[in-house]
Formats: sequence, C-alpha cells, structure tokens
Amino acid sequence: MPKRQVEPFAWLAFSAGGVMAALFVPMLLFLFGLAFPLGWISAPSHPELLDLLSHPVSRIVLLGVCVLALLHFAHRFRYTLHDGLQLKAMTGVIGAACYGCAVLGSVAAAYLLVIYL
Amino acid sequence: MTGVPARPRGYRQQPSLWWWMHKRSYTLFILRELSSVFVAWFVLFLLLLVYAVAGGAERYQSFLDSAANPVVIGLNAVALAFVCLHVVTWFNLTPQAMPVRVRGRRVPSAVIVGSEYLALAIVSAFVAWLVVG
Amino acid sequence: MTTAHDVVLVGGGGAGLRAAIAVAEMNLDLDVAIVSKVYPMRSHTVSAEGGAAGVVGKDDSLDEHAYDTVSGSDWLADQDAVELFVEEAPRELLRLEHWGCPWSREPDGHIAVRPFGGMKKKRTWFAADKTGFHMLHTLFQTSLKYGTIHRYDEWFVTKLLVDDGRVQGVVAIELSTGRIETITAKAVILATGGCGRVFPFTTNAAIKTGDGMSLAYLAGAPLKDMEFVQYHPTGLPFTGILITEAARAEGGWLLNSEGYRYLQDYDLGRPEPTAVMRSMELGPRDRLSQAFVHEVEKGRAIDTPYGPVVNLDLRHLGKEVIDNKIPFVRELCLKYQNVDPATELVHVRPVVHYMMGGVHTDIDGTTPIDGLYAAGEVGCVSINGANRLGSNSLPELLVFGARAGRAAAGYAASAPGPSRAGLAQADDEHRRIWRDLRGRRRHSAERIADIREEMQHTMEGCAGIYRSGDSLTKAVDSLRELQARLGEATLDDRTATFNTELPALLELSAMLDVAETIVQSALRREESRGAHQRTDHPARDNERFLAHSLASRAADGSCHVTYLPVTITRWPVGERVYGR
Amino acid sequence: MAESITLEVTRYQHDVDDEPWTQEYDIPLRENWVVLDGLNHIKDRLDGTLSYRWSCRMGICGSCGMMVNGEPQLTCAAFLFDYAPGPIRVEPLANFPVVRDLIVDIGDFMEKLPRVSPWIVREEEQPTSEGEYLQTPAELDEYKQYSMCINCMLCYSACPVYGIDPDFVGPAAIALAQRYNLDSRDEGAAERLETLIHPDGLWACTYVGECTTACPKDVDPAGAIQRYKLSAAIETAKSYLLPGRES
Ligand SMILES: Cc1cc2nc3c(=O)[nH]c(=O)nc-3n(C[C@H](O)[C@H](O)[C@H](O)COP(=O)(O)OP(=O)(O)OC[C@H]3O[C@@H](n4cnc5c(N)ncnc54)[C@H](O)[C@@H]3O)c2cc1C
Ligand code: SF4
Ligand code: F3S
Ligand code: FES
Repeated sequence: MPKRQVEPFAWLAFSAGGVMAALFVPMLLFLFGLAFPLGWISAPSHPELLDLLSHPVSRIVLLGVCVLALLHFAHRFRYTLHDGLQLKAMTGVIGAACYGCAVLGSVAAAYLLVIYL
Repeated sequence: MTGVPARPRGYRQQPSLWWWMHKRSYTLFILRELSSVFVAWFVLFLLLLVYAVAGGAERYQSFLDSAANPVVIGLNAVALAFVCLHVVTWFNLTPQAMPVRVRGRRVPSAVIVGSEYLALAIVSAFVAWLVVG
Repeated sequence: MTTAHDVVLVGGGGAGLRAAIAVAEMNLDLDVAIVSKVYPMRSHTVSAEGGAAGVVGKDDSLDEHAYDTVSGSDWLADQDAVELFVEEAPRELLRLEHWGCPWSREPDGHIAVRPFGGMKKKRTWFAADKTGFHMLHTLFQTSLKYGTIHRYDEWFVTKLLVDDGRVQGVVAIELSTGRIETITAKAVILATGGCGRVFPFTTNAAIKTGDGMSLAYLAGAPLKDMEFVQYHPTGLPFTGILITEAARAEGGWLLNSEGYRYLQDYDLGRPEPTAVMRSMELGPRDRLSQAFVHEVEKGRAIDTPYGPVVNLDLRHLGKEVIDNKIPFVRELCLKYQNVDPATELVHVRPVVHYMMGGVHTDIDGTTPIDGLYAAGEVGCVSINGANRLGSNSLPELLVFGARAGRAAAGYAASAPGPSRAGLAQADDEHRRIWRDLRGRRRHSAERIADIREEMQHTMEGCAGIYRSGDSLTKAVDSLRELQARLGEATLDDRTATFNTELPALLELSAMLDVAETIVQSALRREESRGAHQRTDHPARDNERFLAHSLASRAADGSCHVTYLPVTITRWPVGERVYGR
Repeated sequence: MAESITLEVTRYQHDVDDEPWTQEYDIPLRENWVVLDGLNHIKDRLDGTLSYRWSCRMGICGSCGMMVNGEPQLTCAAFLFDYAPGPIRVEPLANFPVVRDLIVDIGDFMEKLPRVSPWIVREEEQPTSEGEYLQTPAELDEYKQYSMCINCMLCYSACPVYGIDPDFVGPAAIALAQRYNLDSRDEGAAERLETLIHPDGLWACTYVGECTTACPKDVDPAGAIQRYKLSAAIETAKSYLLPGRES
C-alpha cells in the first residue's frame, strides 16, 4: 500500500482545478473582464446578479471553482518556480508560499460566498 | 545487480537559468505553466466581484467602473489569452493522460478532445445564459 | 588490478544473460559477472526480428522440428543435440513468457506462431517483428532481479587466461577509463556472438567481430565448422539491414527483373498465391541465396549502384497485414530505402547473416578447455550444421545458454582458484595492450579501416556464396599479408578515456584470426553442402565429409584442420527436398 | 547539390580539455548516408581519435543517440540529406555528463532502472509445464507501446526537468515501470508505486511532453507518466478510504 503522501492529493486537486479552470473561467472572464466593461453586452443589474449569486447552487459551484483553481495555481506555479528558476534548495519555502496563498484565498472565498454574501 | 566501481564523473554542463528560452517548445511550456498565475488572478477578480455584489448596488457599480479601467481591461485581455492557452493545452493532453475505453476499444483522441470542447461550449452557454439572459 | 568472481560471462547478449540467470538460479552462493563490451541491451540479439522456434501446436511434433532442423542442416547437425534442443526449446520460450516477453497472441490468449523458412509446421513464436529486441530486454530486465549478478558494462575482454588446460579468468579493458584489469574466474562462459563483420555486406552490428571465437582459438580451443557462413536472401542494399524472413512467411514473393517468381526454377516448388511451408520463398536460406547468384548469372537481376538485386513483393499482403504482423519491416523500408512495401517493390539481395560454426562444444557448452564454456552464436554444438534454419538461433541461445550456465555453475562450485602461471599470463597481457596502445608508430600510412576493408573484400570475393579451391588459396595469401600489415597499423588515439580505436584494432585482429579459420576450413572441405558451395566440387560427399571440421591453432601459429564424425541418431542421411 | 557537408563535432577529453570544444570535418554528402555514416567516415579516414557509440545502425540497439542540430536523435536514423547544405552540429546527448567526445555517461539511468523493478513480479510463478499465462491481444495492447523502449536516452536528454534535477527518475524508467504495471501477468504495481510515489519519482514530471516528442520508438513516456500519476493518486486515495485493505 502506498505510503501516506500528500503529493498525490495535491496533484488530484491540481488536475480537478485544471478542468474547472478550463470549463468555467473562459466565459466568466470574457463577460466580466471584457464584454461588460467594454459595453459589448450590458452588464446584469445588481438585483439580478445578487439573486443569481445568492442561490445555494451558485455559491457551491463558485466556491468549488475558486478553491480548486487556486490549488491548481499553487501546484503549477510551485513547479514553475522550482524548475524555471532552478530553486531546488528552496523547495520548502516555495511550496509553503504557494499553498499558503491558495489556502488564504480559499478561506476568503469561503467566507465571502458562504457567510458574507 | 550490483554496480562496478564508479567511473570518474565526466564533464557536466550547468543547466542554464534560461533553458526555457532555448527551444520554442520549452518557451511554450513555460507560458502554459504561467497561465496558472492568471487563473489565480481570475479567482481574485471573481472574489472582488462577489464582495462588491454583496456590498450593495453602489459597490457593484464602482466595481464595474474599475473593471472598465484600461489597465484592468488590458490585464483581463492578457489573462483571457493565457486561459485560452490553458484550455487548448489541457484538452489536447487529456487523451494522452487518460485513454478512454468503450467496450474494450480505445476511443480515438479526436473524439475525446472534441467532447471536451463540446463540454466547454455547453458550460459556457449555460453560464452566459444565467448571467446575461 | 585483479578482481575475482566464480563465473565470468563474456558477452551480455541473449546467450550471456540467459546463462547468467541460470547460474544465479542454480546457486545463489556463486558470484557471477557479465563482462560486455556494450551495455547488455545493446547486444546484437536486439536486432533479431522474425522469431524463435519451439513446438507448441497440437498438429506439430518434436520429431518434425528435429527433422526440419537436421535436413535443413544438410545432415551435418549432431542429431543428439538437435533432439535435446527441440525438446527444451518450448520450455525455454515459456520461461521467457513467464518473465514477461510480450509474445504475440491468438485471440484466445494463447501464444501465436508463424511459419518460417525450412520449417514444415507453424512453430515460430514471435513478438511482432522485434522478437530479439523483446527477448533481450526481457532477459536483461529479469537479470536485474538478481543481486548476485555483477556487471562490467563496456568492458572489452582481450584475453582468456588458460594455464594447464584450465581456464582461470580473463583480462579486460574498462573502456570508460582505459584501465586494464584481470578478472579471475573458476569458469568462463563465452557468449560473444558471431562474426558477420568479417564480410563487407552484413546484417550484423558493428560489435559482431568474432572476438570470442578468436579468444578461444588463441587459447587453444578448436573452432568447428567455420566454413559455413549463412547468407540471408533478403537484405537491403547498401545498409545490409535485414528484411526478416517473416515477410516471406506472411506471404511475400521474390521476383526477378522480369517480375517472375524465379525460385520455381530451382527445385523449390511451385508458385502458389499464399505461403506454402518448406517451399518457394519459404525454402532454406542457403538455397535461396544460391538461386539469387544464378539469377544474376542469367542476367535476370536488377542492376543498382549497390550491385545486383531482386525484388521482394509484399504489396498483395495489404497495409493491414503488414502493419499488424511486420510493422518493423515497413518502418525500415520507409526509413532506409524510401519505399513503402505496402505499395512498392523492395530491392533486396543476399547478405551475410549468421555463423553456423563456432567454438567447439558439447551439449552442455563444454569446450575442450576445462572451465571454459561457450553458448550462443559464438559456439557450435552443433544443431545448425551446414545451414541454420531461421528462428532456430534465438531458442538456441536460451537452451544452450541455460545449459552452459548450469554446467559452469556446477563446475565452479568445486574448481580451484587461479594459478600463479595464470596470473603471470595476465601481466603479460597487460603489457601487450599497453604496447599496442603506446608503442605503435604514429601516423604510419597503414590505417585500420583499410586493412579491415581489404579483409572484407577478400572474404566476399573468395569465400562468398560460391567458393573454389583457387579463390580460397588466394584468400589464404591475402589474409597472411593483411596479418603482417596489422602489425604496422597506426593508432591515432593514445588516450585512455573511452579510446574506441584500440578496441577497433583488437577487433580487427580477432576478425583476421576468424577469417583465416573460415578460409582454411573451406579450403579443406572439398564438397558442397548447405551454405558451403564449391564450384570445383559441386556435389555433396558423405564418404569424406559427413564430418565437422575443427580448426585449431598449431604451435607455429598456423591453422590446422581436423575432422570429427557427425552424430546420427534417427535420421539417416537423405536428400534435401523442398517444395515437393 | 554540394558534394560535401560539414559536421561540427563536439570534442572533449577529460584529462586534456577543460571543457568541450568543436571540431569541423568535411565529409562527402551522399544519398543514403546518415550522420553516423559521416562519423564513421571521419573515424576511418580522417581522424581515428573521434569517439562515439554505435552498433546496429538500424535504430534498435539504442547506442547512437546524440544531439543533431540541437535535437536528440538516433544518428543512424538521421539522414544527411535532411540537413543539407549544413553545417550539421553533432553534440553529445544533453543532460548527461560527457565522458569523451560524443560519449555520455548513462550510468545514472542504469542505476535507476532496477529501482522500478522492471520485471514480472508474482506471488508465485506457474511451472512451465502448465503452459503460458494467457494474455489476449487486447491485454497485450495495454502495455505493448511501453515495451518498445530501446533505452536510447533521447527522452532524458529532451526533458528539461531531468536536466535541472538529475534525481528525477525520468521518462523511460517510469514508462518501463508502467509497462510492467499494465501487463496482465504482473502483480508488482504496489511495489513499484512505493518507489515512484516519492517526490523524485512521478511528481517531478511537469508534463513538458518533450520526452514523447523526442522518442524514436513512439513509446510516449509523457502519456505513461500522466496515466501513472492518475492511478497512483487513486491508489493513494483508496488507501486512505479503505485503510485496512490488502494491496
Ligand atoms: C538482423 C538479424 C536478425 C536475426 N533474426 C533472427 C531470428 O528472427 N530468429 C533467430 O532465431 N535468429 C535470428 N538472428 C540470429 C540471432 O539473433 C543471433 O544469432 C543471436 O542473437 C546471437 O546472440 P548471442 O547472445 O550469441 O550474441 P550477441 O547478442 O551478439 O551478444 C554478444 C555479446 O558479446 C559481447 N562481446 C563480444 N565481444 C566481446 C569482447 N571482446 N569483450 C566483451 N564483450 C564482448 C557483446 O558486448 C555482446 O553483449 C538474427 C540475426 C541478425 C543479425
Ligand atoms: S522512452 Fe523512447 S526516447 Fe526514451 S529511452 Fe525509451 S525509446 Fe528512447
Ligand atoms: S519531458 Fe520531462 S517533465 Fe515529464 S512529460 Fe516528459 S518527463
Ligand atoms: S546504431 Fe543502434 S540505434 Fe543507432
């Protein structure tokens, strides 16, 4: 039986996050990042959006996207720093920093989506 | 198997810090990996949006205004480009990493990739419909 | 410097690895070393394509395999050895299956077999058309399991230490450092493969330079049946890359310049649209190669810059069969010849392929020198006689590799260590190599490559598919002259670290020894049998030559040929009949 | 077309040179000639001191890998005509220590290979008298591709991760582990996973994919590694969910 390791889980989360990012991010980023600000499409009104976001399913889905996408980022960026800048000696620090960001982000997301909203 | 006495180590070239510039494919690889930064940026952007919406109509409006700032638009345009790179590379590699079998036969890669794009189209259409329609 | 092992394998090809595993399996207390001039998985067994014969089918029998082998050998094989071989071959092939060899399969999961030249029944196991590759890697990877198998990768053996009729070890050069080392052993197994590089146009890899044959010969062991050199009928011109017999077994045809299946003119049967066993294109290699020479004489071959060729036609098999059964053939043709066998004809010509002869051994790989064993292509048991059947060599490596391994293990368990005289020989050898490396004249006009090329052309011209007393006598003189010139050859490279020129020189020296035994044995055999065809003695002569030749080195350095009767058990000498 | 072509060949002798340098040789440009034929021409006719490895010259022994114009190639399968008019840069395989001229030290791989137990592991071996282990063509197909590896090391020399971190087990060794994992006759997957689940095993690979591009035998080590990661992750997850499970 494989030894208890975290790396496999980090990788699973990375992969799941990759899928989430690929499926959800393009359209959301296009709408909120370009189409609405540039006025190609008129942005939804505040009540409409609040309504949509408050729906429990939206909250859960968005939370999932955020957490997994952050873990995806953490995993990938960690290796990019590690290999790209050859910072093998700093593996621990890099890992802590990347995953630290992801965890902070996830906590923020949970707070915003579950409690604050 | 046990080894024979160690040989004198030969000449070892130190890998260059700029190795990812040496080959087009390496550069593309690094760009692909850097797409993750923009994914993280998107999450931040999204959370700011949620924060704004939760804070009332006014805060929402000021979010929309700052999103229209040319710098932010530029950033988001770049981010979208990187996210697209992520989508293309991710989908292309899926069949290599996860061969799918249906009734003992290997599903051709094109079919797997095709259905991934189909899924992307459906999700995107649904999201657009929810948000805009 | 000296290191000691119980059993030393010279050569890490199919035979060497099988023997090493046999030693390890038999006695885990014995310390085995594989000394090989290339990494084991680079050994030439890797190139074998077609398959390995072993009786499995319900409609097949050991007797039929034995008969095919004996008649294929033109009755020169020792029948006791053949009987043992056909019996053990399937078991050895199964062993390999258990070790993971990816044999091609029937839909129900059983081993698949294909037809092969000179075989009456389908009994050739195959792993697509990379059989040797898969066998070698399976053996190599399996050998990694054993902690008692030590490896000396990229070490070149230069001498066998023999004192008082008993082998004591070897001297070898570690190529990466140039260090010369004495490796003592209680038993030594030679598994150095063949010597196709003695000829200019060969399927054999660069490493097949007959080193082991020369080592044994110089140490006083006789070389058996050296006059029998196999030409494979279908090599790609220029490169000599082999197009496996499997291509014909799957139904390929040989066509002359007129598009005619010319083999029907040479008593090899009648052309049928599909492959018929022991007939036409599935006749034995010696007969097919000889037919080619006659086609050339009749002006029915095709002239190319690389000499006359005929066509191999695979087009009617269709792309699917080709890609399924012989994908490597297509890969090689596309890559090296720029033709697609699925739609085009492939130029082929006979090419030196295999050495039937080798170090004289009995069925346990034992040589006349105590503690010295030989197995694989370097040895001659003999099961191949005057002509080897395709797909008999790979199982031979396994069967006799394993037997030699077990015999050596048994011997080594009780043999004494090296004697003082043996170690003194090693010192002499160190000095000799050193002299060769440093003491040679620099920049003399004599280049290793020139001597090698002349030797190769001498051998092709005088000792090829057809030979004569005159041509062979000429070859004897030329070789003697080349021997003398070798002493003058220059060595540009005097460094120690991975000097590849020094091994090239030692290999050339070995090839000249081997060439001499080939030519001398051929000269003495005044008959035509199997792969040995004398234009001045075109008939088989069972009265005088139903016997193995034994070439030994006399005290004055000359080559001395004697004869040993063939063992006949159940198959009295008959006519070789194919296609009828 | 020109009659000759220039090879720019890396030379290095560790007891003489501080670092590798380049020597130019003009060789005949012939149809059918591969880079290896060019090197042989140099060795035989021009300069006997040049050292390199080769043997089968038919792309199967895996000896002759070198960098040709910066890409890892089997030199016995790299045709001069494809690089005409040249010059052609011939260097030792990247990412390995250079022993001499075009020869690199692959001892690192040879030492890693046995660590992944590249042999059939079974509780007990069935005696040969009971015949073969049955294996359908479909089961053979599962691992066949990964069994085609000729150990030529081109993938190692293409993989930047290996270049940066020589402790990485590397593409071919992992593909070979996977070759046995996927073999229906094998029972050693758990044992191999023990070795490969470490940071220098599977996870160091960031899926650059160059190993697969470089591989002359279509082994697809990148795919093998990714598939392995997935099953490794699932196995680990299972071991948490079903702690008492025998594997
Ligand atoms: C292209 C080709 C295709 C073939 N196809 C088939 C086929 O389909 N079926 C079949 O049955 N047979 C086939 N054969 C024949 C068969 O492959 C060979 O006879 C067989 O592989 C020889 O194996 P071996 O173990 O004796 O030697 P090899 O595999 O040649 O190994 C020789 C070993 O000895 C070592 N060595 C040699 N000299 C020295 C030295 N001086 N010091 C240290 N080490 C040394 C080498 O490093 C190597 O490890 C084919 C042969 C060729 C050339
Ligand atoms: S995986 Fe491909 S490139 Fe790597 S060693 Fe094997 S054959 Fe060569
Ligand atoms: S190039 Fe290297 S990083 Fe992985 S996919 Fe191949 S091993
Ligand atoms: S020489 Fe064997 S692979 Fe190139």
